[in-house]
Amino acid sequence: MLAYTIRRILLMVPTLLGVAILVFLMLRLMPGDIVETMLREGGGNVPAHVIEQERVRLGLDKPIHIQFISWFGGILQGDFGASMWTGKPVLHEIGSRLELSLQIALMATFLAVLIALPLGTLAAIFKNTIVDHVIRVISIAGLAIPSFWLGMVIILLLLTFYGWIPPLTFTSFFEDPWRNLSQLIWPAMAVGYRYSAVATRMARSSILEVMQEDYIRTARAKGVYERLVVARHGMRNALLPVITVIGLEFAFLIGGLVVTEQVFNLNGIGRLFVQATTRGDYTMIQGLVLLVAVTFIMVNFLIDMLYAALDPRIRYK
Amino acid sequence: MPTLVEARAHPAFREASKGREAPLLSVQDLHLHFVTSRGVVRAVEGISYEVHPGEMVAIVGESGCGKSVSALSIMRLLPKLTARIVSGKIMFNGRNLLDLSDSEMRSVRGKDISMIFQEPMTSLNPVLKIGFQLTEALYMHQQISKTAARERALELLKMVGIPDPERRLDQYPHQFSGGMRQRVMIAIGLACNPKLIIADEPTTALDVTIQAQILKLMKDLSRDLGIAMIVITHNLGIVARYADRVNVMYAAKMVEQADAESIFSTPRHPYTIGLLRSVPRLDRPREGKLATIEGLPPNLLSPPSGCRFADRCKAAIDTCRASDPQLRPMDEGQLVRCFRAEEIAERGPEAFGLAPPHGEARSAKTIDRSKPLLKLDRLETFFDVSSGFSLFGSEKSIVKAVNDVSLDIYQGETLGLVGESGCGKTTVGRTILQLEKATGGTIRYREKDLAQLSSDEMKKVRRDIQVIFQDPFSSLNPRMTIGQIIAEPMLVYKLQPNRKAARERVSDLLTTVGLYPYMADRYPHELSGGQRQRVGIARALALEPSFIVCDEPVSALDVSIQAQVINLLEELQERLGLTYLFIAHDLAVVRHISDRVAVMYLGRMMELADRDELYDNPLHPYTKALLDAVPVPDARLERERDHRILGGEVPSPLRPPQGCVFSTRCPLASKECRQEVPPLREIRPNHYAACIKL
Amino acid sequence: MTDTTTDTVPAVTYKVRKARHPILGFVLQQPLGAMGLLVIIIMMLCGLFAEVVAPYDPLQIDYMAILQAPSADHWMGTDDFGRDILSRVIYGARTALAVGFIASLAGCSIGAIIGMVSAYFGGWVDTIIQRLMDVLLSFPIIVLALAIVAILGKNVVGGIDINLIIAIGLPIIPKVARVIRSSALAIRELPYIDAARAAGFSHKRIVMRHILPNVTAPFLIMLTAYVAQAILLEASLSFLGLGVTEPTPAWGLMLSGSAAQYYQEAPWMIIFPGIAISLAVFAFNLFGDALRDWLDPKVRM
Amino acid sequence: PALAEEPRHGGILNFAVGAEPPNYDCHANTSFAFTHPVRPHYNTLLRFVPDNYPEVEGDLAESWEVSEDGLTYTFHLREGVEFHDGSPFTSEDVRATYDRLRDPPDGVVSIRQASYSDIEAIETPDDHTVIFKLSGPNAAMLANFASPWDCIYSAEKLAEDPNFPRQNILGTGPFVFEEHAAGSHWIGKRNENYWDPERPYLDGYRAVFISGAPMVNALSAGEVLAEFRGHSPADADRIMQQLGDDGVRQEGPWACLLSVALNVEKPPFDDVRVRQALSLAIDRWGGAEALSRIALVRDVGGILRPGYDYAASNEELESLPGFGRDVEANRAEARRLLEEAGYSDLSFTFTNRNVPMPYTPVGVFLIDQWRQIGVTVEHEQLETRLYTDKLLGDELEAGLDYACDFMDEPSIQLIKYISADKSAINYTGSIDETLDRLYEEQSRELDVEKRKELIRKFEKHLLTQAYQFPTIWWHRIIVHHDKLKNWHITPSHYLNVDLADVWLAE
Ligand SMILES: Nc1ncnc2c1ncn2[C@@H]1O[C@H](COP(=O)(O)OP(=O)(O)OP(=O)(O)O)[C@@H](O)[C@H]1O
Ligand SMILES: Nc1ncnc2c1ncn2[C@@H]1O[C@H](COP(=O)(O)OP(=O)(O)OP(=O)(O)O)[C@@H](O)[C@H]1O
Ligand SMILES: [Mg+2]
Ligand SMILES: [Mg+2]
Repeated sequence: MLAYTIRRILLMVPTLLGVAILVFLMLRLMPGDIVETMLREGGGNVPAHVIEQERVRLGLDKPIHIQFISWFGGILQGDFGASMWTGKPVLHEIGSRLELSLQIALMATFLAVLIALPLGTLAAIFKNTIVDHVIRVISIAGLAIPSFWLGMVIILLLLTFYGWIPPLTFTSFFEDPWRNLSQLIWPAMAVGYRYSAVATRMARSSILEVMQEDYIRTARAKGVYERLVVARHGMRNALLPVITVIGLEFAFLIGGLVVTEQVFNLNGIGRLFVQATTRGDYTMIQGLVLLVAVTFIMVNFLIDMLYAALDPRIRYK
Repeated sequence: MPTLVEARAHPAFREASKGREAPLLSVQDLHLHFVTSRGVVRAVEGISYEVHPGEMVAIVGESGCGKSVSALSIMRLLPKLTARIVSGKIMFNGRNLLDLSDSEMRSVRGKDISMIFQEPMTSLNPVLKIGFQLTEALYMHQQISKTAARERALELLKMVGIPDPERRLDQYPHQFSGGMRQRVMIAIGLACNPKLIIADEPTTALDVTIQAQILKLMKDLSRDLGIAMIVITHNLGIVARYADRVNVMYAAKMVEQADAESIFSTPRHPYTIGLLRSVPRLDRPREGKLATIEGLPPNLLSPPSGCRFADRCKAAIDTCRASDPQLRPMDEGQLVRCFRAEEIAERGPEAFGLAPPHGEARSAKTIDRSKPLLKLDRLETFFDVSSGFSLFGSEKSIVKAVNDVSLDIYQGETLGLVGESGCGKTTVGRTILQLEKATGGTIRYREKDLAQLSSDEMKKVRRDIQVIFQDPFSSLNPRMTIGQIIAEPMLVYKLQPNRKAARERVSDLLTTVGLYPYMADRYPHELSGGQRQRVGIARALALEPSFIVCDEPVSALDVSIQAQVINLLEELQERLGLTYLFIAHDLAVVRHISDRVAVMYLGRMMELADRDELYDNPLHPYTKALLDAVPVPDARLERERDHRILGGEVPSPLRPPQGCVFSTRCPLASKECRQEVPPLREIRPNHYAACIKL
Repeated sequence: MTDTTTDTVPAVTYKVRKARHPILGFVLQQPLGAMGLLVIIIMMLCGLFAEVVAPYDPLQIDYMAILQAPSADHWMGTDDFGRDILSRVIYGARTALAVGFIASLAGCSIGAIIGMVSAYFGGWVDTIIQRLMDVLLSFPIIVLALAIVAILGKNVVGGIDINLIIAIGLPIIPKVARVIRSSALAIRELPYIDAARAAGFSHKRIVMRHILPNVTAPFLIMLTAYVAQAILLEASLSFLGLGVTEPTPAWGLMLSGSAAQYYQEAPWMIIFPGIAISLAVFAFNLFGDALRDWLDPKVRM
Repeated sequence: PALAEEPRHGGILNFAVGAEPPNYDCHANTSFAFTHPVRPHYNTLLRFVPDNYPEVEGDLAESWEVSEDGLTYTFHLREGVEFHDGSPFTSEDVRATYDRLRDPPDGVVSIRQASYSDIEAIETPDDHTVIFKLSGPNAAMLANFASPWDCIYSAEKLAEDPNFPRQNILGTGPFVFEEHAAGSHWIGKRNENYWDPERPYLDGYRAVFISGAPMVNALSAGEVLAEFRGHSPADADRIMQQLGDDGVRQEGPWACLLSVALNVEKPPFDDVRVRQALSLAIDRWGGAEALSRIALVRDVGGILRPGYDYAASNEELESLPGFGRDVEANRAEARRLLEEAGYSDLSFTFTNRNVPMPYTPVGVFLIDQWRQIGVTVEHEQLETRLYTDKLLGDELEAGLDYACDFMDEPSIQLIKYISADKSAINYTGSIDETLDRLYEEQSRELDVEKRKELIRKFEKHLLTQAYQFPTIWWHRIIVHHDKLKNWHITPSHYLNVDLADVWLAE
């Protein structure tokens, strides 16, 4: 088990290195750079030598491999560099947004699980009945309604009917839970709906599949209550693929809430991503991509660990 | 003609029901339909039988005839949406199970009646501890304390012969071998002291030696605890060894019912007769050709009117096709569904051509043993199964699937290769076919070392060595028509100038293997298992090979179909001068078809001899045990036989025992055996064995 | 003869919903899926014959008819340029389907080939491909899309931006490759592949003739699912101003930018394109689900 | 001026800013995202009078004199002014600041360096006098001293680290820096030691970084009281509707222009007939009317903001090519020109910035206009960085260029049109000595009427050559909450943002 864990962690290294190289190269392939955005956006007559000077200051004039080595060398020492836009450390910039993104992801996950498991189970048990159809329609609708649209509607409804909108700036949950929730509950709902749809569908098909297994028949043959057959024998096995979906979705939420953050004016990772990309803030994008990749890999890793916890076949390997 | 009631009063019947009056279970005129999108499957049509306390009742019949679903309907575990029990009663302890409410039925399941399923590998919940799964039924059906439940679980595990039960209780199913899981299943079945256990093919997935252990266990338990048992199987040997009464089903109907001895000694229904005659038997001299039941069972979506067996029955007359016979009692108390049962009883089945007299032993082939066609020399195929990263000094896990195997195969002969699951038979075949890389030793084909061939030469050899697989369902590409499948190799190797010629050749080949040319346009799923296996053979023949590796080509087939395929293989060998490496685990089949036989155990060769020599004078203790474990489909013989059952299980191939790999289970084993690997020695002329005790 | 075992074949009749025709069978067994299919077909027809179906030129600006409510002249009203929304929705189907379909077809196809090759060859080929796929997978989709659009710029062919398709299709590849790989891994172990290898067929032949046709079921299921996702992603990108550009009629674009400003004054501007997106995605998902059930023999029983 | 109410002290002003400044250095920034949150911390030498643009008044300068020849500017500085850290403000600080502006040390960015190239020397005879000596007359100089970007920094700090202002705020302004939460908001609080004891009236302000629909929603809900850049007409209407009586709407022409830049170095735009045709195709008068309902553009104008002293009058405009009122005649002429040039089925890619307002509607409008003379145009909307890159590169065919200056000043506005080798923001690649000469002359011309004449010539020549031609001028609409008092709209959103004079009603 320990060897397995260590092995898994070591396997992350090539992936992360690949991600680092890929994002680095990709960014340098993009036309234009941050200096132009920073100095030319106002449309003023900025002399070329000013621009060039700024490039030198940011190290953008050096050959690519030198840039890469100095960046990656920094990372190995825990230094992710400074944002080219603000000049502040990337980790600091990310850190101030991470709490919000993390909280939304957690809340959405919580909502999704709360909805998905019972609905998915119901749909599976009442397969092909009206219950199933209704649940399926609800959940497919969750996939079909763009979350930016849902977000827009939520805000406009609040504004039109209550003349109220959620707080504009983030307050930590530990500071003022009420204010915090009144800001974040809405995006969590908008995102959670889609998320729960994905999970519901997975729960349904996974439970359906598991309920075909031989050991379910064994349990029934033992005279186990049908409820227990589902809960004890079915769910636990059916949970594994659902966990995978939830985990991957969670990882996605950390960096992928671009549109929702836009709609709800949230100062989260997704927004930072778009800003950094549109500005061409290389160090920031690189840091963010690595963050998301690490999250993704870590979540995958955790899923595997959870699998091991839930499934003794893996645990004892 | 005696009525059924009278028949039940017949002494033979009484004897069989052990004098006990009321049956424990009585299935009466059960009709079961499946309503599917493709139509109504009439899966069970009017079957009736009884089970008395302490009795072991067998239900036999071909695949798909309704054995399982009739058993499941007793438990009321049929799929709710599609299955309909149309009529009939299932009386158990005076109550009709079909009338019970769901919760009443639930309290019967697991308490009064329990069930053991075929697949021990999948029938236990992988994420729950064995202890819990064992005691779950107890918690369901009786108030019981945790400690008492644990006690009981321990007791049960001991009862089914699992060593070290204390530790085992807290383990998970994947830590158990197949045989042990089946023991656990039995223990689960026994947990609440049921009155009846239904076992659906409880040993089919197990090796012969384990199979014998499990069956003996079941029989002993049934006897000691007075539990009645219904055993569903297609293995007649098992029936003969253990069953008290036998019900033979064919195409959803019961065709014959009798006590075990009568079924085997005086079968009356042409189907039963055919079934018994088509299996090769270890206890009889080898026949020239196996008896077969030609044709296929009817489709239950639209069964023929009249006798369902008529189409395949040599004794069929017009009446058989016109009207459906009833299940009628015969004088001896046997119940038979055949118009001509009395005639058959009088004149004997041979008179109707139902079973040809045992043919002459085939004239011994003359085989030139001067030059082997294929020569394996100290062949080794090891698999590295250590998990990728071996950074942390974790030693490499290596499965020595084939270890030091030397063999010669001569032109025109059939070499049988037997052994229990996992012993490396398939790997030998695959290595010869170059589907696996040998990690040591050499393979010489026509004196050329396969490892040294250029890719062009290799292509030629590939053409010459072909393969037939076990599973007829996955050995054909489901997306290609039969014609495409057979023609593909010919076209790739340009054996035929054009598609038209290839098509003609396909027709020829189909005819050769006993199919019809029109089948070329069908897809595999439109054929039955036996037919597919013939297609597999035709595909192998398409390249005009001289050597064919047959990897368990008949193991997945019903006995009646198995005989057809074996006969076909023999016929082809004669006609085309083919050489076979015939891999199987069924000793009787191997005996029937082979000229020489090799026995493997845990990757090593145990014994090698001419067929008759091996079966008549087995030398190696393992071979002896194997032969002992095989039940013979004859009740009387089986009762008389002395069963020495080989204990223990095959050790993990990752950690094979020191010295002789068989030493852990060998009755003769002593300290010396564990010290050195015994070499394969010629103990008698042309009879090799690897055992130091000889 | 008082025979108690006389077969009393019970007279029972069933209403069997049985259809010989495969399409009819699908309709009967998968009513929801059939509905989805119907919507898809209608959309496709709309997209294909937009010139005929649409009442107006979607690009026709009419400053006299700005922000008109739905009426007999303009069933879905007009937008801030006085363009007919119905016509733009109809032409938008063309954009959505073209982008969605081509992107997911390309993504799924490449993913399938990569997955099959990875599974078939195994060993280090597999390891390298898997690591590469991991890298792609752990890249945030939107960033990938942003970057691709940025690097490649616009490359419009026949009104459709090829680079947008690449941006949307690329993230599909690793996901499909994963699924197809696992299917192909299972297939690789099947005897008919061994038979092909034993017959000495080339790798290409085995992959293309023996593995490929047998992964079509998961392929089709994923294809429909990803068409839906691609349509949504295209809408999101357009919403962010990274996808299709004005004045090309596209659903996501119709919702972005100015549309939200008019939600009170001209709610039809965001209602109809929103419905169009949802309906399309909904339909593809329904159809994909049904296809999954339909193609899976285990579920079908 | 409204009825003079008595200003009230106290309150925190919440307002929205659509973007966030990259760093804190006035001299290195160009965006309103900078001025709105940061400028309240600083003073400049002069400033535009908040409610009477373009009049100039002293900020840190109490008074000033300009010599007859226009070559010497003498400023008398306010006394008793302190930086936020308590250090005194002296003439040295002004000199250090302007030295940094005109001749930045290595690693320091001074974007508007060119505007100060005429300054030859800066003298500080005493702590409260600064004298600027110019090398030649400069018509724009006084306005330049009122530039909102020329925050006065502490000489001491600049000596320690020339880039000190990049990451630090230290000014003399009415508000002291309190907090900048990245991506979220900016907080300033009242400078209790401000040189004007009366001002500022606010206790502080909080600038929330928020844009687009969320910003409109926040305004509508009263969560923020104002946004000082400008709204589209639709947004303005919506906010007004939500706010009802609580809303105040101010509007006026905006010193921002979208113009069409053609790459004259490559065919087909190397042909003046093609360029003229494209300009002629645009129905400016009708378009202004129509577009003003959906986009924040309204006024037809030439190269200077309509309403500005130096701008062309409507009559003057109508005589310029492309500004005639007879649209059909213009278009017929355009088609003729195209045919003559051999481009009767012209098609090209039009590069635009993917900012929804007003770039997209104007782009869509132009494409539709050109369609009407048979020209097919592919619309390419790119995010700002790529857009800038494209405009700068050789790949450009035609693009929508923008100019949005912090004040009306021909010397600033006309730079865009002088030869590409002299102007970093001429993306057309045009080389035209006539324009260069006229530009130089007008910048040195201190006489208003003569300067006007030179500018008219410049305008006419440019529009005839049509390397680049204007579309429609922006129109600034600000809707703010009634509680916000004494804030006055100006033609530039960079101006009047120091919040020294505004106050909050109860
Ligand atoms: N759920 C179902 N829906 C439709 N038909 C079914 C279903 N289950 C079984 N059948 C059909 O009922 C018939 C009897 O099946 P059953 O499983 O009892 O056969 P069996 O005798 O046990 O065969 P085997 O030896 O292969 O286990 C078969 O024709 C089968 O196709
Ligand atoms: N590709 C492989 N990788 C690792 N181990 C393998 C591989 N193929 C076979 N083995 C192992 O090698 C041993 C021999 O397998 P093989 O399939 O040859 O046995 P067999 O005698 O054909 O058994 P069966 O009767 O079950 O078909 C088994 O322990 C099996 O688990
Ligand atoms: Mg069965
Ligand atoms: Mg095998």
